[in-house]
Amino acid sequence: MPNISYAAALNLALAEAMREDPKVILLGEDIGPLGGIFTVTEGLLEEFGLDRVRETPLSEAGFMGCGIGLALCGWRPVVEIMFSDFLTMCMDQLCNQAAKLRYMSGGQASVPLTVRAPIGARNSAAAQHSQSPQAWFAHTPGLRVVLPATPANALGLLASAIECDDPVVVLEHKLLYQEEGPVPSGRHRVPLGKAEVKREGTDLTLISCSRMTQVALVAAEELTSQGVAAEVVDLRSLVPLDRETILESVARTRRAVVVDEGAIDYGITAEIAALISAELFGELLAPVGRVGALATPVPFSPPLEKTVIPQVEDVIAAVLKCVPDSPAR
Amino acid sequence: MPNISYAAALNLALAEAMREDPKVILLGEDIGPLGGIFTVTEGLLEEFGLDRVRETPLSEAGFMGCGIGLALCGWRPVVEIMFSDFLTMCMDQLCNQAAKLRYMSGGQASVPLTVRAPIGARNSAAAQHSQSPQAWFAHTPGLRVVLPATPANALGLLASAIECDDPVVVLEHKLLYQEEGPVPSGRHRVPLGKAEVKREGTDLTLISCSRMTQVALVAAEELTSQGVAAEVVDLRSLVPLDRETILESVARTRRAVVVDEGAIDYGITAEIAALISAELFGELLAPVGRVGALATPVPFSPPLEKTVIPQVEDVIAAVLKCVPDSPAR
Amino acid sequence: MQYLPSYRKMLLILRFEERVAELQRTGQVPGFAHLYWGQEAIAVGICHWLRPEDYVLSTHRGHGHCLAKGAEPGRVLAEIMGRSDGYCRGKGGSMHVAAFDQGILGANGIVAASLPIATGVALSNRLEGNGRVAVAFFGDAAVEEGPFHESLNLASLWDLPLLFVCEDNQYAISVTVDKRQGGKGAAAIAQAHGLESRKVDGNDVVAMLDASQWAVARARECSPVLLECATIRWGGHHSAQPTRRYRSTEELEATQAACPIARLEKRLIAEGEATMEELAEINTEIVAQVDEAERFARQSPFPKPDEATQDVYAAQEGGG
Amino acid sequence: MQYLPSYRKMLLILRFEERVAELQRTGQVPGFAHLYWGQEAIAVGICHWLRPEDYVLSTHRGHGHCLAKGAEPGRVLAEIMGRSDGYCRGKGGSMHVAAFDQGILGANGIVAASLPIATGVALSNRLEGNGRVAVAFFGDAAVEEGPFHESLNLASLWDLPLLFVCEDNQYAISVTVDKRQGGKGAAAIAQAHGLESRKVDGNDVVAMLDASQWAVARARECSPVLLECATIRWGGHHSAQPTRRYRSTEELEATQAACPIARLEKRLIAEGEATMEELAEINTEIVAQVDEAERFARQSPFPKPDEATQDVYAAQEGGG
Ligand SMILES: Cc1ncc(C[n+]2csc(CCOP(=O)(O)OP(=O)(O)O)c2C)c(N)n1
Ligand SMILES: Cc1ncc(C[n+]2csc(CCOP(=O)(O)OP(=O)(O)O)c2C)c(N)n1
Ligand SMILES: [Mg+2]
Ligand SMILES: [Mg+2]
Repeated sequence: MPNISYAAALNLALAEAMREDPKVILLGEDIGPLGGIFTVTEGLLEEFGLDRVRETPLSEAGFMGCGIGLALCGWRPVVEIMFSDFLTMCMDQLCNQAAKLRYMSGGQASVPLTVRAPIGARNSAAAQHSQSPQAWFAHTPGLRVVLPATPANALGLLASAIECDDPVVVLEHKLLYQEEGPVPSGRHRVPLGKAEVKREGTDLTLISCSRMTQVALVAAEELTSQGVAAEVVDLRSLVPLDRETILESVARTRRAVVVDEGAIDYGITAEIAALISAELFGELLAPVGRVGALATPVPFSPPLEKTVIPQVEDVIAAVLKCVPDSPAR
Repeated sequence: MPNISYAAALNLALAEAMREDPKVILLGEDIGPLGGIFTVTEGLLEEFGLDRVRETPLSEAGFMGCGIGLALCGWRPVVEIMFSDFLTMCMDQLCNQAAKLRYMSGGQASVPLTVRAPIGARNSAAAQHSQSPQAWFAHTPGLRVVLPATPANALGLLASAIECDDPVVVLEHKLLYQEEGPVPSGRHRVPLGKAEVKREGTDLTLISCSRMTQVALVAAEELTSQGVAAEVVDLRSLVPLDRETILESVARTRRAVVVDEGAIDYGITAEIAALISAELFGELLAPVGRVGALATPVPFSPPLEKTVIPQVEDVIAAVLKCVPDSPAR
Repeated sequence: MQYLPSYRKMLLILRFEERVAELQRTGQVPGFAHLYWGQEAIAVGICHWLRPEDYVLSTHRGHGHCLAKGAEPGRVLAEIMGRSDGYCRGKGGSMHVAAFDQGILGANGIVAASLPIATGVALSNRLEGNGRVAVAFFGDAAVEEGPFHESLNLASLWDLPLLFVCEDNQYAISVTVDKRQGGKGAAAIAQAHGLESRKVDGNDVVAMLDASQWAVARARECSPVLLECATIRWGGHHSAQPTRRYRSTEELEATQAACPIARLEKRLIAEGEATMEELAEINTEIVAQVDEAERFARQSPFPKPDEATQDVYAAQEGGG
Repeated sequence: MQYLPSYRKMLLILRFEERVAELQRTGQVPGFAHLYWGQEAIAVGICHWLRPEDYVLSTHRGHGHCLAKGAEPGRVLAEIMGRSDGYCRGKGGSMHVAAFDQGILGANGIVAASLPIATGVALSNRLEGNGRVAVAFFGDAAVEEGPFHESLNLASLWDLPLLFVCEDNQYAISVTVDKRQGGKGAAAIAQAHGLESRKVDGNDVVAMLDASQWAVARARECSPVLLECATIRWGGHHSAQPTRRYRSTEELEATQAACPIARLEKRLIAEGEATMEELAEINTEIVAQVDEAERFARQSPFPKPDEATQDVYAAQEGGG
């Protein structure tokens, strides 16, 4: 398995999809000669030409709608929104149109649209370039939502998203783009709606997505020295949600902490915590822990950004609250 | 206490605020001679004139931004968005600008903006005129979110929202506008962030907001015949959330069902259920129940709409699941 | 040119909308229906030049576009009545009628929202070189929304086979256009974006047919065009809305006087294309067609409750 | 007219931006800074005619607007460096600098987002009859966004004391304007919306001062105006962005040749308004001013972690 970066894996998914299916077409800002501001579309213009690697004006509502129209006509557009924060500029197209057209038309419409957008805080990009708005889209029926945490999942989830006949929001993390990892050679698909157990453990399950899965893995590693064996479940998809894998794991460990980079209140962690608490009622050894960003806009200055965004220490602290009697303490 | 309709109560709150404070100004579509499509601004143009009851073009992003600019200059704008579904047209202004300006400016900016918008399914308005998107805004740090369920709370919450120095999203329910109820005469304020116990009970707490509080009250009444004494807590505010009142009630009843009209997945009920499950861990007699709209766009045809939107029977069923051993069964 | 075919279509729309209004009054139509009556000449003029494989994107006031483009009245009415034989199996209703088999990609409940979608449909046509055009109908108020502007630019930039049709009936619900727009109108804005545009009397089907022929042809040559069609909204914003707060009786009376159908009738008779008797006969036929549509819709069952969770996602299990 | 004051301000902006670039290279500036160098004549030309109580709304490329409007270089730099003596106490950074006491209502990280806000500020001025104007600066790419269009219409409809300043530097990150716009540009679109507009050489501060005098005066009379200012972006989109993928060396060299400051220098000497020595002296003063700003910013502490939860809501307890 070759080691490649998350950005390269996304690039590979796009290139392979475009080679296999002439109906795959890209729309977005700066995706041409520049190759996208996070390098994900590098080289694609050269291989596939201006028609299929289509740079757009600064008109998020306009070109999101354009992608929907293409999708209605049988294309498989992949729309890049440069930062997920700018999805606010096209919420109607995404949430009132793409998400609902199949339903409102009684099944006549199919919207095989993939929307890619980076989430997350990185390098003091401040409040309008650092959000993790996954909860908004997970709460929008008709959208599927996936968040890869590794290069292999980036490749496999994006490939599956493009093949999916529904609109799929693929939220990528800015701090992961340059991270490298092994990627299966040959055809690789990750099914939408399947979580992945990234690490096995017996004392507690850490449930997370996107970069927080990497944070959870580091925390789990450090926790071994405190005598805690944490399992790590990477959700990968928020919609559909893999309830089985989550519940199977927590049924074994009987303790869970959910970690997400979105603002904590009314965020992703609430749904997962509520699910576990209800389904495993009476079987848990501790309340489900929740770790998320503080409920503030994301601040600019580095010490403030660090305070707001969940860190490894925050995850460890939440775990230790659930496992107060861990042998090493 | 005179009996007036919810719409009339909102109208009264606006009129009183405008009389008291010349900086209160209204912006929105059809709020002038027509009086708003739900009659909330009736008579205000006549009393306050064109400058302060300002009909706008169909430009939700434009006039939401206009409201923000006015707010920055010391006005107290109340922006009406005709249906909450259309907030998608101005998500950037609301969630990236209004919500963040105080923070990003380090406290220099103050955005005393009130946004009014109707939620909820009513009379087969279909997928783009029936949403209950409160979870999106509750998940946006910097916004306050309130949902009145009665005329008195409509009056008191809107009055408080207008006086608040932060952006407040007031979500009104279309099916409540014509509902009548008692309203205190004289000055009336409902503090933002305080829930209300609408009905006392000992067996279980129903927690809800907006029209679902009325549904919960009907369910609670019907449940008496099944021997279940349900308490009903009307949240009124989602942000700030009155954790104390919720937890105090459920600590007594030891059972809870949360009811909301938003799509169930990743919705409001998740946050409340997660909160209760964690804070009252080990003290609950049953898992926290959740009742919400099915995770679909809202369909047009009446039997489908009824299936998707929570009904009294759904609440009763969820309660009985929590109280399987109620005496009368 | 023969105008009788257009007359038939216009009359079908009018009689259809009258029936919808009546069915709503008697509780057979859930929700509100925004009626197209009075504006028939626009849809009919444009669609006259469209091929079956061309695309139409519509608005909340979309029944007329659907019928003019070729949708079956019975299935449109069944949809408006929330029945399972409706084009959208009752899930869409009046504001979301779509008939994909007729190239009708959907009415839309969000003002201006179909315009960006239309750019994608037109781009598809262009990339496939299939010679089809896309037509986006919209009201005068859509001109105030950002997506209108973004769509004009995309069409202009990419030379899309796209025809923008602005139906200027002066109103957005209760507010007249002079209270909403400070500029020179849709046609002028389109020109600033590099599109060709024309203004046309949208209540004169002869003028509409003429302008539309040009416009559809230009669009088909991948030169995007905007037509600004002056028309009049009869009555309220939707079938159940009273207008007394914002429209005088005189104004309302004048609207009916501008009826494009009555106008065409005079011309047909004057030019000898038809006699009064022939027109009466056509009317009888059309009423029978609408009767049949109503019969079809009424006998269609309401969808079953469990259909509510179908069609959210492509494969049922995908819903999560 | 005397041009030395404008020269000083332009030079301050240039030296300031050079310092920011240097501080970023050496790791003192978190994140990215979009530099205003090369575009100085626009902000300086406009702000020359503004009163302290007038308002400015800015963009991601906003340092120049702030300095031209009167913000303190030290507090701007402290903000850019994330320090607690920054105007926004380190919460905003380069893309969100605001100085409310100077009428600077904020840079903005969302392209075109400040335009609707500017309409509200201008409406406030109009309603209060306070004689103030609001100026919204924005780049050529903002012209493609819906809110631009909506804001033009609002300004036109309500006769707002609002000046739109389009800084057309031809680029949005890597994409030139001809690949993004099909129309006739911001000035033409503004006219279609009923605004007056002019195109001006934004690299010539003499032309900018002239056009701005007219524009600010018209705006003050509640006749909204748009100026389309042609300029050039030096280097990359932000201080750390390489341009080799999309900009040739020749093109980059030409940008510096168009430097508005060098151009004004020639004129000052030619017209005898200043000698080389005087200009050198001014330069020394300005460098000292920037040194002082850096000193101020460097000595300012980073905010304390617990400040992260302050200023989300008006009253701390309101946060829920
Ligand atoms: C974005 C948005 N804003 C507001 C509305 C509410 N609304 C529905 S139709 C309408 C008036 C539209 O006027 P126009 O576009 O001229 O079409 P007409 O009704 O006159 O045919 C309004 C305000 C909406 N559906 N979508
Ligand atoms: C709505 C939105 N879309 C995209 C971006 C990303 N972005 C930031 S600046 C920029 C280019 C803007 O170009 P222009 O408006 O011409 O200003 P310039 O950078 O040339 O000064 C882009 C695409 C953004 N910030 N906001
Ligand atoms: Mg109209
Ligand atoms: Mg530019």
